[in-house]
Amino acid sequence: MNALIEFFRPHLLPLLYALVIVAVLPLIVGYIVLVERKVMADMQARLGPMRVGPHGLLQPIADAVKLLIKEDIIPENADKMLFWAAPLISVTAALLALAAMPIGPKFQIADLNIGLLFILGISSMGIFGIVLGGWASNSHYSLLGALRSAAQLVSYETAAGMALISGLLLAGTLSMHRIVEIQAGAGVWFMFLAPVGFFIYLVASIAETNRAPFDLPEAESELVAGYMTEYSGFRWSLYFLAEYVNMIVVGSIATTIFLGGWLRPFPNVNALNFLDAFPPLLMLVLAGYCFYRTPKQPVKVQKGFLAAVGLLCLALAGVLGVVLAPAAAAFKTPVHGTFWFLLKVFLYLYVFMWLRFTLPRYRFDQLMKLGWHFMLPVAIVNVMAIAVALVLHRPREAGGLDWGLGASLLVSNAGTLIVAAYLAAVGQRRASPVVGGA
Amino acid sequence: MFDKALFYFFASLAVVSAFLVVTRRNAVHSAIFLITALLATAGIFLQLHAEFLFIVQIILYVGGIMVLFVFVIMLVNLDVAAHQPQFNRQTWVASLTALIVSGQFVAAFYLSRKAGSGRALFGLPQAQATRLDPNTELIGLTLFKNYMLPFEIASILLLVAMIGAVVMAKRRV
Amino acid sequence: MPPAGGETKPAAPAAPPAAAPPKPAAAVPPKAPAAGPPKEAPPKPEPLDNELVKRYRSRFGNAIREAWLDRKQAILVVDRGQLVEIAKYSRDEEKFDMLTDLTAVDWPKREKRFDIILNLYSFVKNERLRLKVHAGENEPVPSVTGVWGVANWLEREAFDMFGIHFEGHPNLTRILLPEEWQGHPLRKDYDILTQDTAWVRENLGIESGQ
Amino acid sequence: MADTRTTSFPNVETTVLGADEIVINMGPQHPSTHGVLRVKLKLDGEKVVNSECVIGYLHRGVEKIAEHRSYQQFAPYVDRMDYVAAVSNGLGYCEAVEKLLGAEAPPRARVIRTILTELQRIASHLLWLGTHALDIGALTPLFYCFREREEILKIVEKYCGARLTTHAFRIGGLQYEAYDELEKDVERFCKDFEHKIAEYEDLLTQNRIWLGRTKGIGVLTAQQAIDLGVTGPVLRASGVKWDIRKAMPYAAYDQYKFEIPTGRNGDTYDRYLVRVEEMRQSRLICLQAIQNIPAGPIMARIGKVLKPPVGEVYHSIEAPKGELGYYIVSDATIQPYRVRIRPPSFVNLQAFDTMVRGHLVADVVAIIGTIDIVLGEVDR
Repeated sequence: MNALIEFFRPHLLPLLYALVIVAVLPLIVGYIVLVERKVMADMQARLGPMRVGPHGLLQPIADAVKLLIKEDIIPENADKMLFWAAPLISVTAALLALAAMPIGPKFQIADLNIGLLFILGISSMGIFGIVLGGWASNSHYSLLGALRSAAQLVSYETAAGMALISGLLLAGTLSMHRIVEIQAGAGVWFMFLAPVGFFIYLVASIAETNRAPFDLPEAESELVAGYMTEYSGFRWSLYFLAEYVNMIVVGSIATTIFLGGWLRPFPNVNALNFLDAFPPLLMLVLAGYCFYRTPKQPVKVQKGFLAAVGLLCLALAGVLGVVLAPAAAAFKTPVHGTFWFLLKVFLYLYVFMWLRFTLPRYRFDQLMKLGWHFMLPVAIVNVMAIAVALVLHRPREAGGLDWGLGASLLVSNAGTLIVAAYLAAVGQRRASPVVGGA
Repeated sequence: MFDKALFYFFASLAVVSAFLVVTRRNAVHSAIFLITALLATAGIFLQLHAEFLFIVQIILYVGGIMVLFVFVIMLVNLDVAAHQPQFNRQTWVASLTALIVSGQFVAAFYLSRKAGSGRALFGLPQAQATRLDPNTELIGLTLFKNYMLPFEIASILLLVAMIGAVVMAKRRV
Repeated sequence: MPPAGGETKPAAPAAPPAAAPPKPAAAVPPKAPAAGPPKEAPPKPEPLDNELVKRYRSRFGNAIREAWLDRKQAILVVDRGQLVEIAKYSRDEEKFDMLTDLTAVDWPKREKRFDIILNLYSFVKNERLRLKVHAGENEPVPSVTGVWGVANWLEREAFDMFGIHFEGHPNLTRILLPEEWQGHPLRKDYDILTQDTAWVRENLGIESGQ
Repeated sequence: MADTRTTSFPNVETTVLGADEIVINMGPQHPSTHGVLRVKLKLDGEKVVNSECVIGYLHRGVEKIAEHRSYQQFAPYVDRMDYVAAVSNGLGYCEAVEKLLGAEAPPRARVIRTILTELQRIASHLLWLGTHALDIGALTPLFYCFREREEILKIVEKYCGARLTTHAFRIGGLQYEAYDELEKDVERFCKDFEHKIAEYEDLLTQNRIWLGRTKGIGVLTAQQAIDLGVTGPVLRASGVKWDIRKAMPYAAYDQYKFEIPTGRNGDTYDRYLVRVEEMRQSRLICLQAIQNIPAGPIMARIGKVLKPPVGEVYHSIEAPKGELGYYIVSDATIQPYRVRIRPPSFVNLQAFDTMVRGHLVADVVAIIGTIDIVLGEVDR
């Protein structure tokens, strides 16, 4: 018995984190959907959900309840076991990938020395959920949708992986925690050292998560809802959860590798320390807005709810403010780090939404062509260019940065861009229209 | 104790699902059990602190090869195969071979146990009991320094195979 | 054959439901509904004999039966047998390059009950010309699909609605109504009581068949 | 063809591998066939070998109904054909009957008719643009387009009380006098609308994905277009500069200055550009028309009971979708002897097969959208 306790002791904190993530993530996903609908409504001159709760704040809960009590339909000729297991595979893979994600300097379940590889490997297993679900549904739409999704996922994963390697080369480690620390040491986010890599990853990750303008497996008018066509209720919501968790995962990867993870903007510039006041101020503004809107709510319950949301924001502002005090300096980095990390992930996802409501959809062959004829070659050239730059100006310690290295990285990125422009031009001259435009 | 429990769990999972791979009639189910077997093996790698092998096993075999496998299985109509008898005249030959191979394994296992901790079987150096700490780096160094030539030869071989596959698959240019 | 409309009905489906043919609620007493007054040929407001008609006449002679102007619109009645040649000539020589419309009118009391009407338009001259062909109940009309591609669906529609057979049409099947439908709705002797009730009962499950 | 007809219309009949040619069925219940159009596609891999449109699901026998209604009674029926451009349908019918009667609407009525018809053209093009963009995957233009369409519908509603099937005009002129602020409303709309078109164009015109999805897709040469009797924006996009408003002016179009936009390549992109430019021109016509609405009566003296003299007439107008023609035969009774409606959608849809051959399945949706059909008019 004692042995068991001893065995578990070092794992207590990670277990707690895991519980928090698994418990809170569905809620976060629900609210991301709400935010997405609100953003969409705002871009389309509408209001979006307004009925359930003040400003539709309870809409995700209502949606969740609706999904859970929906009838669970399994097609008669479906492969029952796989139909049942497929969404679970998707969700498990998506959630597992978060295990190695450094959400804050202390808020990380496990800092693996193969961190990034682990995340990529585990999240790539989500394909099985899609492919098997599509196959098990015993429907042509589902199967074709699943195959398309999987083909798309696999093709863009190569480009995304290559783009990440440019970040890895700069960091010299696979550990997610170390990568952020090295960015802190270098005093610059890798996005500025490998901008081409970052943008390739941005586009590839949109395609990988099947989002517009690459959302054809699901929204292509021929395929109804792709692999999810036959799913309903709870199982459908599992797929939905997996999809959004995957978005969070790619957002977190991008944040960690390219956007400095939990670091504040310009972490090493003391003149900009006033940025530390930003998190509590943001929360204060949110709280103020809630209190401002409270009296305007029509129903008493809604007033109360909005006031409660305001109080919550106020409390968060308090926490974020208190840790600024010199006495609580030990807590400052973890708390603020988590805040910055989440903010960056959210901004990353905001770009996803923004693109979704702005762009039309690619055709499948155009999508594949973009992936294989443009993104992948550019990503490979990018990796080679950065490797050459690093060999020419080997930094003294990992992640160390000097002007020579900066200049050669600049040259290598410019070279990559020239190759990209050339590829785009060649692609356009080919018979079928438009390739490219990263 | 917990380690041992985990090991036996992974090991039995691997053996059972490997058995199921052979016996399932539905090709997709077989593929899934193959995936399970591979994952269980990856778990054992992880227990040996070989993180890199663990993740390479997952990325390459599970995430790469098996996805293609499942693709092909789904595209090719295997309904017919599911209804054909799968145990045919080769059964006896196959069982005999399996028996011999497992006999060899048992013998090797037994011999190495008997030989004690100092000497290993066939004069091979025994693996260190301690954990090889930065084993990702070690693998990288080994591959790209000590075994550079074989590694490159293997790479070229794979490249040739890949190009060959492309050429054969591309009927119309 | 039974004349138009609602008379000479066998007593069987007496007292038809509300949808009986014309009877608008208005006080205006309608005349005998369908079969109009045609005196075997429609009246000709103004006979036409301009350059265009002269060219047609000199080329096709008697194949141009009549020509007149109705509300300033030129109408040429042409011989059925030479329709395709006349159509080709109109397109190539007279530059009536677009067939705007092809349709038919049913005059059940006439000896040749159908008027097939081709509405031509010339981009060069900015002019319209209407060709008319007479055809009897079972007389095939040459198809002009070879001259204007647009005639394909228009002729199918005329076949569907009137039962006019177009000879040489690549795919003369019903276009708007179901394949198995009986009868041709735009004929004057077709109305809601004579429509294909069996099909409606079978396929739509409506008891009355209407 | 005709061998796969089943009662349940499964949406994909045969599939995937093993056969060289597959038949795929789209519709009649399908989100992007714009109604109850059913398309059977024969595919070689992903390429369309040929196609067949199965129509008639919305057939109501409008032409037969006409023979049993008086001239005035039939007028509301035409609104139900192209129900997104009801005003234009009504204009065509009223003018055709007037021509048959030898009457003419008074100048005031004709100017107001022109204003409303042009507004309706903008509304119809807006609906097309929104849904077409949605088919190709752009979500947002739909809402923008509907926002402006709403303004137009409000004006129409203020004028005649109805939004969709308006029955706005009467044979011989107008039933209703224009309401007081009509000019002001139209002017306000036109002033705003200029920037709104720029908004749509910002989202689409130079967008590389939009270009990729529309350029070179569904090409129709001028020769093919004329042969297939295609009219309206589709014909103009193929480079034929022909518009009935200019060629044979009706209503009050001869008084206004406007351009006929044409395309060069006859592809989906050119049709998009032509329609967007047409909205601009319609806006200009409206602005000119409200400058000077002549005073005077709004109804010609044609009597209560219409008995046109024996004879026939063909009259066509430039509806938003193309040439909308009415061929009416009168036997001097109060009911038309025959009303033939020449529907632009029906004729244009015939060109679908020519446009779609050799393209990918994914382009079918774009091509259906670009023809701008309304099934109510195709099937009548």
